[in-house]
Amino acid sequence: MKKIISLILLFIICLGIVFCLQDIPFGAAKTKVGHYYIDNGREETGATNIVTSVVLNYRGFDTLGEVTILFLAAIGLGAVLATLKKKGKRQIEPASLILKTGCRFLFPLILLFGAYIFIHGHLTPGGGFQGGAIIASAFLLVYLGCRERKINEVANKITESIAGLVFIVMGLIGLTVGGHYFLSNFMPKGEINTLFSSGIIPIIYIAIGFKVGSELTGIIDNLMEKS
Amino acid sequence: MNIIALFVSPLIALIAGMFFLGLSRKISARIQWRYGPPIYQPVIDVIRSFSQKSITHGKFFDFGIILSLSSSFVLILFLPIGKLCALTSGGLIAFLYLMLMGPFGIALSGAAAANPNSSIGISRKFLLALAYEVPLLLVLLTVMTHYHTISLVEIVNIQANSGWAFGSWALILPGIAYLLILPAILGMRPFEVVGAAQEISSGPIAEFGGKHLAFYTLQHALHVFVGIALFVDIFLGGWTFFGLLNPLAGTVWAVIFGIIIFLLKMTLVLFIGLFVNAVYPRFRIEQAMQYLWKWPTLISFVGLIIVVLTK
Amino acid sequence: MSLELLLIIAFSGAFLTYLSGKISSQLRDGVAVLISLGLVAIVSFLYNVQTETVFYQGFFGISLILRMNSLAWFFAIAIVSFTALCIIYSLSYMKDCERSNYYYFMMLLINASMLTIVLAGDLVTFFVAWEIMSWSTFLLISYNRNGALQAGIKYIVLSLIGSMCMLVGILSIYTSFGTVNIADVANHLTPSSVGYKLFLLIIFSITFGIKNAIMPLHTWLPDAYAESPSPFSAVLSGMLTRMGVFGFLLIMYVIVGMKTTLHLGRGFLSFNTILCWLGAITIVIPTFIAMLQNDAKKLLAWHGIGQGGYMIVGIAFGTSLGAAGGIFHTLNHATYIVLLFLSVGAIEYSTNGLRDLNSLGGLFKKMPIAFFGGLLGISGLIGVPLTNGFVSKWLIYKTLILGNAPFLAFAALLGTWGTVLSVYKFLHNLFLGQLPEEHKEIKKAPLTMQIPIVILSFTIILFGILPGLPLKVINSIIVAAGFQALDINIWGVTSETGTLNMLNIFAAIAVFGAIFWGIFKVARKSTPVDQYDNYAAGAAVPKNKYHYTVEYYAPFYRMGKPFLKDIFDMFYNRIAEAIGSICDSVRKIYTGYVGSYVMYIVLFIASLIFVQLTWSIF
Amino acid sequence: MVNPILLIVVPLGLAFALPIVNLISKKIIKYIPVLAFLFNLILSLLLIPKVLEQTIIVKIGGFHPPFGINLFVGPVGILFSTLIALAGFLVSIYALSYIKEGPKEKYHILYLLLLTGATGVVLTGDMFNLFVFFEILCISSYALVAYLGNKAGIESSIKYLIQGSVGSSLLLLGIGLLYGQLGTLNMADIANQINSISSPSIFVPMIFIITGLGIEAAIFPLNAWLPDAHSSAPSSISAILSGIAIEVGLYAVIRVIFTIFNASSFLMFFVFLGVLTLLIGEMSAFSQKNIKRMLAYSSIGQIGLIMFAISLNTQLGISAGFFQMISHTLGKGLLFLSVGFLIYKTGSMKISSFEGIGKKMPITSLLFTIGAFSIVGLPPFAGFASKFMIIKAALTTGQLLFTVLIGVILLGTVIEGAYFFKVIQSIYFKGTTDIIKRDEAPLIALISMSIFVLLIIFIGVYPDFIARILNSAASEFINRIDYIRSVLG
Amino acid sequence: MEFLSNYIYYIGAFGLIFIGLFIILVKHNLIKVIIGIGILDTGVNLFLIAVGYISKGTAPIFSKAGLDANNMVDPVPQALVLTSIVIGVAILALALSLAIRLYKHYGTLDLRKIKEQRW
Repeated sequence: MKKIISLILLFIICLGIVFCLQDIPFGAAKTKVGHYYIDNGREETGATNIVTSVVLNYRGFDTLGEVTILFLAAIGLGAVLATLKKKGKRQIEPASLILKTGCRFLFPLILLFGAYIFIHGHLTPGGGFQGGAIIASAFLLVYLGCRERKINEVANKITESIAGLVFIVMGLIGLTVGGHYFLSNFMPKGEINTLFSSGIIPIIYIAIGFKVGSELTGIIDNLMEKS
Repeated sequence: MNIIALFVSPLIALIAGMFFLGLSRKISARIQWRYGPPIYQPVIDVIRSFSQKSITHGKFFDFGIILSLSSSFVLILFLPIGKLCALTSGGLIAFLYLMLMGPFGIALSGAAAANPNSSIGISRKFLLALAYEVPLLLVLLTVMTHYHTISLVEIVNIQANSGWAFGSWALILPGIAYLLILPAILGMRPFEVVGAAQEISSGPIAEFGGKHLAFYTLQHALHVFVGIALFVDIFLGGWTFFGLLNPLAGTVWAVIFGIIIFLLKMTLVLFIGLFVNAVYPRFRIEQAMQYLWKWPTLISFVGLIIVVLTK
Repeated sequence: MSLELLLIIAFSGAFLTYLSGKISSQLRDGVAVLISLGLVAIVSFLYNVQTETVFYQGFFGISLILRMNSLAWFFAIAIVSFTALCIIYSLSYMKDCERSNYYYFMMLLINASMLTIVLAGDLVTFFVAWEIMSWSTFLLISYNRNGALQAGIKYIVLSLIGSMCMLVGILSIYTSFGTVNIADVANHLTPSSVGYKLFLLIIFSITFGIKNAIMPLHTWLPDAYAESPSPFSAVLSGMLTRMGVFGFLLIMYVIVGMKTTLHLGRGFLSFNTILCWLGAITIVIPTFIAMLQNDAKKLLAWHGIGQGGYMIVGIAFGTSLGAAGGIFHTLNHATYIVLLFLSVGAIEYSTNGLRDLNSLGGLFKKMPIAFFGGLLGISGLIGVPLTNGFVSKWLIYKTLILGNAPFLAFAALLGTWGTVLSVYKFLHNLFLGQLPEEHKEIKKAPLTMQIPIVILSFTIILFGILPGLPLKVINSIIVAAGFQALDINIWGVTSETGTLNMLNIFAAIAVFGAIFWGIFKVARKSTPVDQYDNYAAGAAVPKNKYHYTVEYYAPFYRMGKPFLKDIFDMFYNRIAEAIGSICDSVRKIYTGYVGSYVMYIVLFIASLIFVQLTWSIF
Repeated sequence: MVNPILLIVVPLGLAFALPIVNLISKKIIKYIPVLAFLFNLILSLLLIPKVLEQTIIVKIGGFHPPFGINLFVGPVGILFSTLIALAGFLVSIYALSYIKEGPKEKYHILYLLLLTGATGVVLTGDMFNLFVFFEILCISSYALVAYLGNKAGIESSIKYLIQGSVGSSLLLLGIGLLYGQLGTLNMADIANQINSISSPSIFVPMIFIITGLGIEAAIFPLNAWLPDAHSSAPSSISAILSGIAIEVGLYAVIRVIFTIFNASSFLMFFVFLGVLTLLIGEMSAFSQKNIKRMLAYSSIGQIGLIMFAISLNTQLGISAGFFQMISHTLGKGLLFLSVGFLIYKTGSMKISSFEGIGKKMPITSLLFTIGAFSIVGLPPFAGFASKFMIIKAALTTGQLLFTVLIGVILLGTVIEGAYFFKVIQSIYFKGTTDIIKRDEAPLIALISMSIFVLLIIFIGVYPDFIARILNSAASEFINRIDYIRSVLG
Repeated sequence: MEFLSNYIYYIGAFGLIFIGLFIILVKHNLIKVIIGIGILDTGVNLFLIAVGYISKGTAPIFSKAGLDANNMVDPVPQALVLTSIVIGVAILALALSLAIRLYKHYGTLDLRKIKEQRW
């Protein structure tokens, strides 16, 4: 019964969407704003990756919110799981030598790759979020492979906070110098398509990379430790 | 005139009231094939009571009976006896309220006596009063509406010009209703359950003796007088008698004959009232209420509707 | 003395009383009495003052106005004096009660808000004060706990309904005319349509009808009166309920205007005729229900409803005599009902809270002052000549009879006879008859309780013999409302169709009383006897059976009980239950199962899309 | 340097910094929200006169709208941000003594972020940015509802989360559909391009967006999460959720309806929905035994009232709606805060357990009473002034329908009065009559609640104080063209 | 067939959305509901990407010279999806942690039995 009702309802909604989609032809020409970004993105932000320029400059404020949401998720998860009673000591089955060695070998490489991703965020596909996620996966690997190891929670927190603060401070500097706009790209744009270009974008992306990495790591840590 | 009325009308009322009291006892006795006491028996009773010693239940016991008697006398002043009427202020409404004060005083006194029989008697008394007040109020309202005045004197005067109310077709129903409730107003058979001597030791006056009883008897006599006189005043035209007194207008004789005519009418009414209801056995209080709220009320209500509609 | 200052004193006095209560209870008592008496003094100095001041403009830019005229003064002086008496009375009545600070605070707050109501020159001030009065009354009705809680809820719910009606009315006026100044509104309203006037009259009548407990809306009153602390019952019945009368006067004769009000509708279907008939019903039925009550305060409460009916009939009948009678009856009713509640309060005080009519009796020897208060109170309530109740009732009866409304008059008169029965029961069962053994030794009511009783008793007699004193003010009120002036003397009313002269009635009774008192004294001395030394026709009556109280009017009860139920109360209770169960089932939609919650969301979208696709209404 | 962006950035930065501060000293973290919202409050108050003169458009990153994100700091925005800062400030003062257990630093971070999200929602001028801040608001609410970690909290939180995430998906879907057609995310630009909502291609996204936002705004069929969440959260959070979160949600809904879609034909539906919401809320609250649940249902009722007022689509109606929001924030905030300590001292949320608490905690009870009076709409409190304005607005329209609906609404008010007065009775007039030792709420909490009371009375007595800002706020909604012009230049 | 190739992304996206919604509507197990939310999110993300797509377009990155700006897909939806994914992650993480706590309290994940908060 319930299934039938829900199917009918979903069908009605589907019908509405179909009518709506008639005005959104698939694969059609770019829309107004997107066109502008592609045309002017390079000059205005100095980034070759237009997505990055959108993410960090045109819509940088969204990204600040996004970072906040991730931070929020980490904190919220911590808050939800904090009042949970700790189960004594975790029963750890020590990992085998091969696993351990493998992990140790891979861990710096993954970190390095993550760092590469977010440092070159303004040039190549990728960026802070992607890089951060890769870094977090390195820590996940350590958790899974070398089970007796734990991350340094204090350091993690400090990283997280400082990275977030860097983002905000960069924004506030933009407010005081430059065009007096929050998050304005006050630093020299440099030469396009080089590493040291496009002003504050790499800096913020690095901060985001650290922040996302530490936050995801925190989430993993919390889920592993508390449950 | 008013000054004279102030002194004379209480006297007339007192004497006539005692007479009617005696008369009613005599009539009742005769209806029941008894000989009955002499007509002046109430006077003797009063005088004897004064000479007897009494008991008192406190100041308030005395206060109640004095209040009752004096307000009954005040009531007389508001009643046109013949052409005599001492006070007119307030009209029939004030009159109705003053009628209430006599029984109220007795009730206070009886209650102060703290006798359970008195309490029961008073309860019955008030219920009976409520029962007959419903038709009575309707009757009086009909009359007042019909004549468009609240003054008793004026009602009588209008009747002098336009004929008795009882004779006019609009007011005949209220008149009948009044006659039906008259025994209840007077506390006579079949409505004597209030002071049922055998059952609750005379009810409200169970503790009365000596001067208290004398006062009560006087008050009762006045009450009987008022009950009948009211009928005469509002239905039978008071002192008027088909223009009989017209030649004497303005003289002292008119007043005197007026009073005489008035008293004669009252006697007649007493007879009728007693005969109409004497055949009934004594009503229980519920029966009395049901009776009074059925026929007299219905009749007077119809009368009121007629008067309102024909207005 | 400006009116703002008066109200500031009134309101801040209430707070001051509360605060001083935190320091010491003596100080609080002193402050409370001082404030209330001070208000009496100030208001009485304002006699014959006609002022109007804008005191505040910060409420949506509406000019809030205070004004003083004869109507306001009449009610103001009544409010402050009765409250002052009740405050004085409370000094000992409330001595050992919990939260007495709170009690005094609320009393004075209610006093102040009532004062604001009558002084309000615009409808917003009126409404605000009205609401403050409503909720503070609620807080004080609930004071006695237990049964009082139900009474409080009943009161506040009805009161809220009323005030919401009034709010709609006021705002409708405001939006139509852009002003809430009463005088301006009256001017603006003259040319507007009959339907609108009728709407205003009806919507305000609901409010004031609830407050004044007109018959179908009376149901809050008996419980509220019975369950409040007695001095507050007195204020409640004496003045607070009568704010409804003030409201009726305001809406009918000031705002809508006398001439218009009396010509709305035709024949029986006119506004004031219907209101009259509601008043008549309110007189008769509650009076007879009162006869059945066994709780002294409840009995008085039902009479409170009934007497309210007289005021409504008088005011709504729309003649000079009627309006004067209605207004005068408001004052008179206040005097005697306050007196009666205070007397009952004295009994409660002395017998530790007893007010059951079946378990008391014979107290007149123990508490003579309370007894005389009670006696005069019930005399006033009946309208025995020489008490003030007589005069106002006389005015009403007279105008009803001469105005060709014999059925209304019949209802009014019948109500009086019902009153006689029930108040006699009240007096008899409390004060007369045998004194039960357990009440042989009772607490003596202290002086502060007796003084208000004495003052009120004196007032009843004074206004009964010299009704011209208050009628003079009332005359100016009705003249201001557009009625013809009455010919007022100090001793009563003169008019072409019959005069009322209380002085000669008084003289007659006094003379005859003196004569028969003399005769009584001269006659043989009577012997005082003991309470139980009674004639019982030889029957041995047990001591506890000596007092005949239970089912006092037994035959009548047998007849009338099936009919004399408060069907409205039952009806409202039924409605309340129904609403309760509806509410209970409504919240069942929050099932607790999250799937259905999501279903609601999807349903919402789907239905909207469906509607739009099918009908394209948006 | 008075820039509205600081209203968002400063609390955000403090939230980011809080973990570090926590490492330094655990004692001072609880003062950080106080500082943050004190700053916000002062900043907002400073901004009010400027904004009333001219709307401030903050271009983030220096890009012109519609290409960059902009904040639209109009009268509405500044009104709300002031309200948020005020409530946030007072509640954080209250929380100084109220939050004693659990991971406190996390509470304060979440609290900061919750209100930051709310401020962001009311200030932003970009559709997607609105979504992001909305998510901040929602996710921090989910976490805070579960903060106490008890059965009820977790259950309510997960239910809230499920409904909320469905809502946010719908919202995003709606935004995507709009973007696909119009190619822009800026609200003014979208508004500029929308002519009519009657075509399905506009109507469907609008419904999705309204539903997505409406879930947070507690519009009737979408509000099932509310009673659970508001009653299970810590009381300080309940106060914020009831006082701020749903108002902000409603703000977003009406912003979408008024400014973006100009859907005045849809408003008629909203009028009925508002009345329905009100009735459902009040009726559900009527026989509640659980005090916080009762208050939560009452919030639903109040939202219905606000919806009704705003849907009148007149200058007066909209300002009345905003006024009602303010008075609801103050009144309901006060109620939840006072109830927080009543529950804390009695250890139960049952109304019956409050019997006689009036003697134990007289001041807290008094504060509760005043809050209840204000919510019911009794003078001289703020609730009366706002209700007065709403009824006036409805009657000014002169339509019979609105007059009838006002009657229904007032019926709801009567029901509301009935249950609030029952609670007041149990607080003061039930239970033991013995003398009980006083056990009052801590002074700091009393101070914060007293400020609420002062504001309630002040606004109730002197509503003209906020009349100007309400008026300009209403104009902002009415004059959609001005909005578009001021953003797009 | 042409229709399918033209609209395959839309169909896929809305297919995912409705599957997600359907799961949330009819499934009783909390974990399944959370999976439903995930699917719903994914569907929405896919739709956003589909909106910005241009037939045979390239990524909007000028990584080397000679890329035609006119042939680049719209970068905005990609940026939006980035945000949206992060939000999805956040919600999922929170939901899972809540599920863990809920299981501790109730000993079940059947939503029909988790009905203490109601009415």
